[in-house]
Amino acid sequence: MKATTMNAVNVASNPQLEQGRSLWYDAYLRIKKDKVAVISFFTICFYLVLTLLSSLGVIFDNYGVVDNSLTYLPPSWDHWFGTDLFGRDVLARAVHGTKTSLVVGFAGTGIAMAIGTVLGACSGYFGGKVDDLIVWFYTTIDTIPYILLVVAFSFVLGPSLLTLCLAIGLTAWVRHCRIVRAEYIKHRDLDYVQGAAALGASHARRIFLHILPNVFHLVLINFSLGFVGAVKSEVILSFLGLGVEPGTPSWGVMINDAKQELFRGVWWNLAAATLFMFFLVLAFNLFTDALRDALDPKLKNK
Amino acid sequence: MSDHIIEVKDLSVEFRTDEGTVKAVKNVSFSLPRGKTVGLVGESGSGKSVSSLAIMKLIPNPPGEITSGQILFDGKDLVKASDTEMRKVRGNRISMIFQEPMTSLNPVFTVGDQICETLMLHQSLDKTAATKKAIELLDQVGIPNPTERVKSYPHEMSGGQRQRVMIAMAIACEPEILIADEPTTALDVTIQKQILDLLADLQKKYNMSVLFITHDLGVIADIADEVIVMYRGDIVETGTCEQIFTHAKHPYTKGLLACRPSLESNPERLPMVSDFMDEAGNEKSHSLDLDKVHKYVRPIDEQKNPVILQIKGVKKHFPMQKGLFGNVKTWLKAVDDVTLNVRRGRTLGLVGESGCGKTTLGRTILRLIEPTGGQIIYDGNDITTYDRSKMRAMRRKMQIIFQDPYASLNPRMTVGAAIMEPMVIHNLGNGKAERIEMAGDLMDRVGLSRTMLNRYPHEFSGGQRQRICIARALAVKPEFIICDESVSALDVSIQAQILNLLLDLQEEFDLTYIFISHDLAVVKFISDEVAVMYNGKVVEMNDAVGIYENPQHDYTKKLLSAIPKGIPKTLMPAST
Amino acid sequence: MAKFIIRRTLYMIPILLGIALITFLLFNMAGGDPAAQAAGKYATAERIEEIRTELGLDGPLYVQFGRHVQQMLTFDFGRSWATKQTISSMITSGIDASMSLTVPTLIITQIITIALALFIAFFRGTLFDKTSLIVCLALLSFSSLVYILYGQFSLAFNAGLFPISGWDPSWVGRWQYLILPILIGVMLSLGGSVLFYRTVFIDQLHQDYVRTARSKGLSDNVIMYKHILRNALIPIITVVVAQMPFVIVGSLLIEAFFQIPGLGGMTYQAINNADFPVIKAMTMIGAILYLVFQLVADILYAVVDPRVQVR
Amino acid sequence: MYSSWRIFFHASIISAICLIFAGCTNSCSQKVSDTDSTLNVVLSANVKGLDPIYANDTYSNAVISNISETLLEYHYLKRPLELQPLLAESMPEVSDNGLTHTFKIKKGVKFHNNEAFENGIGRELKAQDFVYSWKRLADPRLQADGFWVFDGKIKGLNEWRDKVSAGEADYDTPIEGIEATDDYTLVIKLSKPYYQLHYVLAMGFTSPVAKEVVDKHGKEYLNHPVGTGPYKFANWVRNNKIELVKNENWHGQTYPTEGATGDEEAGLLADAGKTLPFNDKITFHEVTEAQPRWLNFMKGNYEYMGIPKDNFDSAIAEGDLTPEMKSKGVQLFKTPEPDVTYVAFNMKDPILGKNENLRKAIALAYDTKTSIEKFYNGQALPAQSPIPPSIDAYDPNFENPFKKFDVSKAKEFLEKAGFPEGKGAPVIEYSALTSSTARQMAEFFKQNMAAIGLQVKIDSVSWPQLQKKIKEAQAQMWGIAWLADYPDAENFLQLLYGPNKTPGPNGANFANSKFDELYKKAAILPPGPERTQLYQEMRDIFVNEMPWVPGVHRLGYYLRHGWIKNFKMHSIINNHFKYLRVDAKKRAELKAKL
Repeated sequence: MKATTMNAVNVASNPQLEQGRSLWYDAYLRIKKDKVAVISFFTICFYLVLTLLSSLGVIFDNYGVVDNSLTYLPPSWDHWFGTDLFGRDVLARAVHGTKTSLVVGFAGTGIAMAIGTVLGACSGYFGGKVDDLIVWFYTTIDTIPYILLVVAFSFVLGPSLLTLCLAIGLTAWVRHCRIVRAEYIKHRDLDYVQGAAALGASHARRIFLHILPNVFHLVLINFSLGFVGAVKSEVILSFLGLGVEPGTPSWGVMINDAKQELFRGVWWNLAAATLFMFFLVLAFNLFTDALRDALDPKLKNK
Repeated sequence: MSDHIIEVKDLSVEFRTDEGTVKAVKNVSFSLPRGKTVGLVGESGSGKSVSSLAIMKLIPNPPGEITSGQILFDGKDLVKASDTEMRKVRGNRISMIFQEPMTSLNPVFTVGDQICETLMLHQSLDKTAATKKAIELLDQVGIPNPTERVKSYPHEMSGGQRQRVMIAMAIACEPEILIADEPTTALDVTIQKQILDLLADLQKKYNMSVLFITHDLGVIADIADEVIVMYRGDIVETGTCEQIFTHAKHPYTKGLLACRPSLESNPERLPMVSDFMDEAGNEKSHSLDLDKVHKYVRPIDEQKNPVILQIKGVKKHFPMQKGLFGNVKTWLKAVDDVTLNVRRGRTLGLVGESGCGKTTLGRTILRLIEPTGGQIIYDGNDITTYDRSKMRAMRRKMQIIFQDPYASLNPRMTVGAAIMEPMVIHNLGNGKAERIEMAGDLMDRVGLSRTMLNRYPHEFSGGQRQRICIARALAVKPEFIICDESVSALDVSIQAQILNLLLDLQEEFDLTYIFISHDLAVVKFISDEVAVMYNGKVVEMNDAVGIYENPQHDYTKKLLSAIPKGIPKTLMPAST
Repeated sequence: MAKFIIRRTLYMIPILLGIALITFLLFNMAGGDPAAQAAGKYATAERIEEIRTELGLDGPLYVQFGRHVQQMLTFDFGRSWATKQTISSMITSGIDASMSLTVPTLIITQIITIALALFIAFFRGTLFDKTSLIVCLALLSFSSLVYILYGQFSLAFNAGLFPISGWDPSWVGRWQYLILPILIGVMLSLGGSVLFYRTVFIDQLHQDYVRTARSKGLSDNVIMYKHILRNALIPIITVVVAQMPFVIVGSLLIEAFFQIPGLGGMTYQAINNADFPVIKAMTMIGAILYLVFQLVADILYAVVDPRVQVR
Repeated sequence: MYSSWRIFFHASIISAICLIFAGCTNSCSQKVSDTDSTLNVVLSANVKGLDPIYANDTYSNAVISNISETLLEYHYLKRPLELQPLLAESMPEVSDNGLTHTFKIKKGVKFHNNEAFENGIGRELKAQDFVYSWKRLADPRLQADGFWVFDGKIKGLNEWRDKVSAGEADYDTPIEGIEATDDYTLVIKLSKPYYQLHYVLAMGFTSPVAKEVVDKHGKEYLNHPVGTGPYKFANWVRNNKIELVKNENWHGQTYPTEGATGDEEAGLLADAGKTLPFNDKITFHEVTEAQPRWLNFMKGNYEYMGIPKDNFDSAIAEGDLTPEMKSKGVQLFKTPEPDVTYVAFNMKDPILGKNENLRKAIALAYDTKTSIEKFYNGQALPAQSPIPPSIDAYDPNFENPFKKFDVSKAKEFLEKAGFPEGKGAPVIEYSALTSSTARQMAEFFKQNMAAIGLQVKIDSVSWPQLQKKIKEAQAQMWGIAWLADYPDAENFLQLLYGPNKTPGPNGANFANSKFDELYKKAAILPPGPERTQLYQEMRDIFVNEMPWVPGVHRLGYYLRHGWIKNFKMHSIINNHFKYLRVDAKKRAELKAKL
């Protein structure tokens, strides 16, 4: 696939302009060569397809079917992961749980990335008063223990999927903001930015058109790190009773219910949720690592 | 014992990269005579550093690998030597110093500790004896009050002093061979001279054989007994220093010698390696008339070159020490009350060592840095106090070209987009197609093919990138360009091409330049008037020839005497 | 040095004010009505009014905020709504339990991770390096709750290797109860730190001074343990200091499941009972510890890295 | 290369060794001594404090009832519950139609030794101690949880309380209603007939405390309790465990000689007549998480374990113990509990409050039988009305017509309510706690309502938030339970008494003038057939209006090991520890096998 870059000058009028190989294309070639990265990428796609199909009701639409006679059936051929307290198929619940985790992961981290990048860029680029204010703000947020901040959010907004995403998003942006700020401080004095200034480019142009593309690879890396953090936080928050609305299938809730089931021998609810979550989180972890090597050559550990 | 202390036979080194294996050194053979200094010269990518690292078997092993050849030292082949054997040789019998003094020493250990480490390792001295020896060594390499400085940390010393520490560390165990990989490239020319003299004395004192690697032929002439010239991984010529400098055989050597601007000659255009050798590497009959040398400086013609830029008493002070509540105690006077005039169509050279404020002055003129005092008057209007929008209009007329070709282009933007950006900002040319046309012309004008507009900066060499920067600067049809060390980062042969290009452009577009550099030879070649800066002040200003022939200020004299003449020792008249 | 400390403490004041503001806003808004809750099953309107005056919740907002800041400075956080105990006594009794869990966990994790990271950094680029990377990432991919639940069930109950839960305040007796929680605590933080330290060591390997050290004939081990480790101390200190507040506040989950009467467990109870004075107190303490340890880190930097002068 | 491998190897070996070594030392050291007769009791929540006036939860009461004693107590074995004197010499004489109660205090009862008393010896309990303690219960500055027992019932007490908060009175000002005529007689005068007084005098709130000790510790008294009970406070590792030791100079009691039918056969009279208490030490373990609680019990670290009602663990296989449990000698103890779970409607709510048919439809659509199987292991009684079994007004064969699970009838009423097949019915919000079980029950309720086309949105809240919502009449519908404070139907019917509306206990804000009439009349009648008739009339009004969907009357559910004797639990009796006996030798044998 030919990576079309953001500002390539591919003009039909004079076709004899050869197509250049952007850094993104180089990175893409490097990732293609890394077997582990390819496998983890396809695992992630598999999860996305799974969510799509399950939310459209194409597969496992029996996740809501309650059959009180089938409570706590051990894994068998017709129920691969057995059934839960309400006799619902655990495998179906786990599959639908993917949707909750993906939503929490993408939405939660998306909010964090947006806030972190914008604030990081402004404080790193402008420095002075703006920098002090933003640094004060994120240091204050960062000093408050993470769990207590999320708890406070959830109490204010009431536990729901939206609150979960907001709570995670509004607390996870600090780490990213710090990294972006450091990068902007480094890049703002480089010659290509000074050159753009000499050409008369405005601040906005320098921030978004010049420095941001050169920092964007960090946004990608932090995004997948944040995703992993968000999925794992959902489990802890469900433990504290601040998870998704009751009835929504979620891995966090399944793991938490195991608190009362493990000692009476009902291990399959815990096993299903843990297994599904393990492969998704592992895939994201591996993909992040491959991404970091491909996009940030100097970190390459050769 | 043959008179050669070390013989390298048929050595080749390969590197595995993303795009397949690269042969950095191709079956190279040479030998080091005992007690002599051998100069290994070549441009970047010629494989000179890799061969020296191969001798010490310091090639980073995952990507690089010695694929063939022998290195015979004291009867043993080092290529086959085991790791433990090599460790006994390194630092003890063969030692090495590197180019970057700033990062070559471990920042968290004192200088003394790092020297003692070698002594205690190879000569099994105990701590006190090793420290005593370290103090002696520091004294030998000319570090003032060594007993004090043995306890200080690398960051508390200047670049020159750190290089002296590196030398002390290298000669601690009186090695038989000292390999110096571009030891003075990163230093100022006055300090470079001291280091070269120091190396020469030490070489005589310990009768070491020195392998001196550099790209600067002037330095080779000063220090080397024999010379080896490398080009793209091959040795193209070897010979005594005198042979190479007076009648070189290989066209590449000839080209290299010719294209180096020297203080004596003042040619119209610098000869280029391509005049002597075509791509394939065989000789071209050149019609170069070396004597096209003119000593005069272009006369000032009041109509054609009026004064368009006046700098009156410009100051730029950086706060150094902040008190408890932010009140500044001491200032660094980077630019201290500089007054200059620049005439249209002519080039003012600004020369001085690092830290003399020349770059800060350049950036202050363009108001990339806000001046703390004085006036900048361009074409009659005082732009010191212009606000952003007024300044934007002025920016069309004034442009800048930076030193580091790799950092001055946005890696994520195609070359075409980079050149067209100024057009977009100042909305020159209507419509995209016309702008591409203009960009294409600019690419041709700077000697690059217009079909490469869609390519990215990392796909070009250093020289090509600098050409793209020039094209970008020309996009707004400026009247005045500041070249801030624009050629310092390039190889000598590429330097010549860029300098010639700048001169051609000046003629064609009647451009005015301020050319900032630390290399007096280059400044003398390209500029009409030259100003010498020292500690933020302009100590002397004269036309290019005058500065060289009768320097007034003793700093200028000191600067001139420190520059390597490029004439082999044996031919130097005894007087100087 | 003194000037540096004064300047840093001055810098802390706006942060502390920020914390006070945010905790006050969040927890008072989220607070729920303490009077209604304290009045219990048989509440009547007057009882609630009486409690409101008793707890001082009837004053205007800025008065309450004043008292909130005053509480913060004097460390007297009043009494918990749920248990009516004085919060400062709850904290002092909880600290030593939390620390005896988290301090050994931190020390053991650091020893193992540094040794492991150095070892892996050695074999960088080889197959061993790749597999150890995947193993570390796999360790990270399990939720901490799964480690605790399954760890307690299999190791403590089925295998009977460790006591299931419990506590003995005597300094000798408590260790038998702490073995399994510490083991799980180490497992939780092992994956992440090994990866981070491995990157730090590999970064140092690319520095110029390593090439100089090799050219002096030093063996790889000396380079690794003397030169690289010393330079790697700075990022290591940053990570360790960043974890210190958690060392004091204790691990919430482990203490809840292993019945360790530490600050973490106390916070968990406070969250369940929406006992906001305790949550506010814990937030305040966590925040102040974070700032104190930041200062300690800066001083440590100056000790470890001579380039950093403490001006 | 080699040596760094060595260093890593050593580091991991050392840490592995010391972990395993410590691990095995503790497991081998678990040999169980067969002489120590400590009673290990597990509580499923943290004890708040040990001050009687704040003891409003079962866990704090369990500990406090061993330290301080009350005037009266329930007979351990007799069912239905019967009061008997404890600190009182004999049952009180009641005069001028129930308004004056005179108690004779038992002589020779001593407080525990404490340095607050002169030369550390516990002084004798006097009638004046009761006067002081009950003033302390009413002191507005202390905001006692238990003040409701006397609020508005004792002559002059409320006036005294208002004067104290106005600063015009203190502990010396006498109160007309509570008077110690001499050291051993205590006279209580009521402002209006209050037959629940005797039950209330058996509650922990009213136990006497020594003035000297309270003055010494002030607000910290809750950490240094001193009483006259069989056990003394030893130490407390906060949020972990509380240890009580036997009180040597306790005024003494003997094990009851007769009990209810069936006690003889159950071996509950084996220790009849023996002096109490049997165990030297009690250790209360505060374990909030279900998993460690269960695992420790199955290892025999606790003698018995009550399954908490609010988050019922449904941990046992259908109906009875799993064979595996039985093989370990674990026995099951079930006892009917005077409680009721119910789904309350907020009568002020525009939709539910006005629409009686809708409430009845919801009641009919709720499948109580399945909920009992799922959440109570088939071990609960479907509740027909607020009045639970083992209470005088309970009629076992009363059938609440709207409690029979009948989907078609429910749809009928839904249609009558104006929402045929649920069309047009707004989404009703059901508030439920965040614990796993409460959430599962809410999901079950939602599924039941969906069956008849009613949309239910579950709003999961924490306990304090739920209380706040109920007290501010914000909640539409919520699941909750009520456990009797004393064995009298009044304790349940007061939940529907008009004037008790929010923020009082009548969360549903049920207001029916006829019902309130009957309630006031019954309040001044002594227990007897006449009062039972009034209670049943109130029950019929309840059935007609259905402000609640009555859920179940839960069974007290206890699992106990073979080595705990005299085990008979009742949720209202909480000073039962003095009757329990641990057979240490048998414990050593059985525990080794677990």
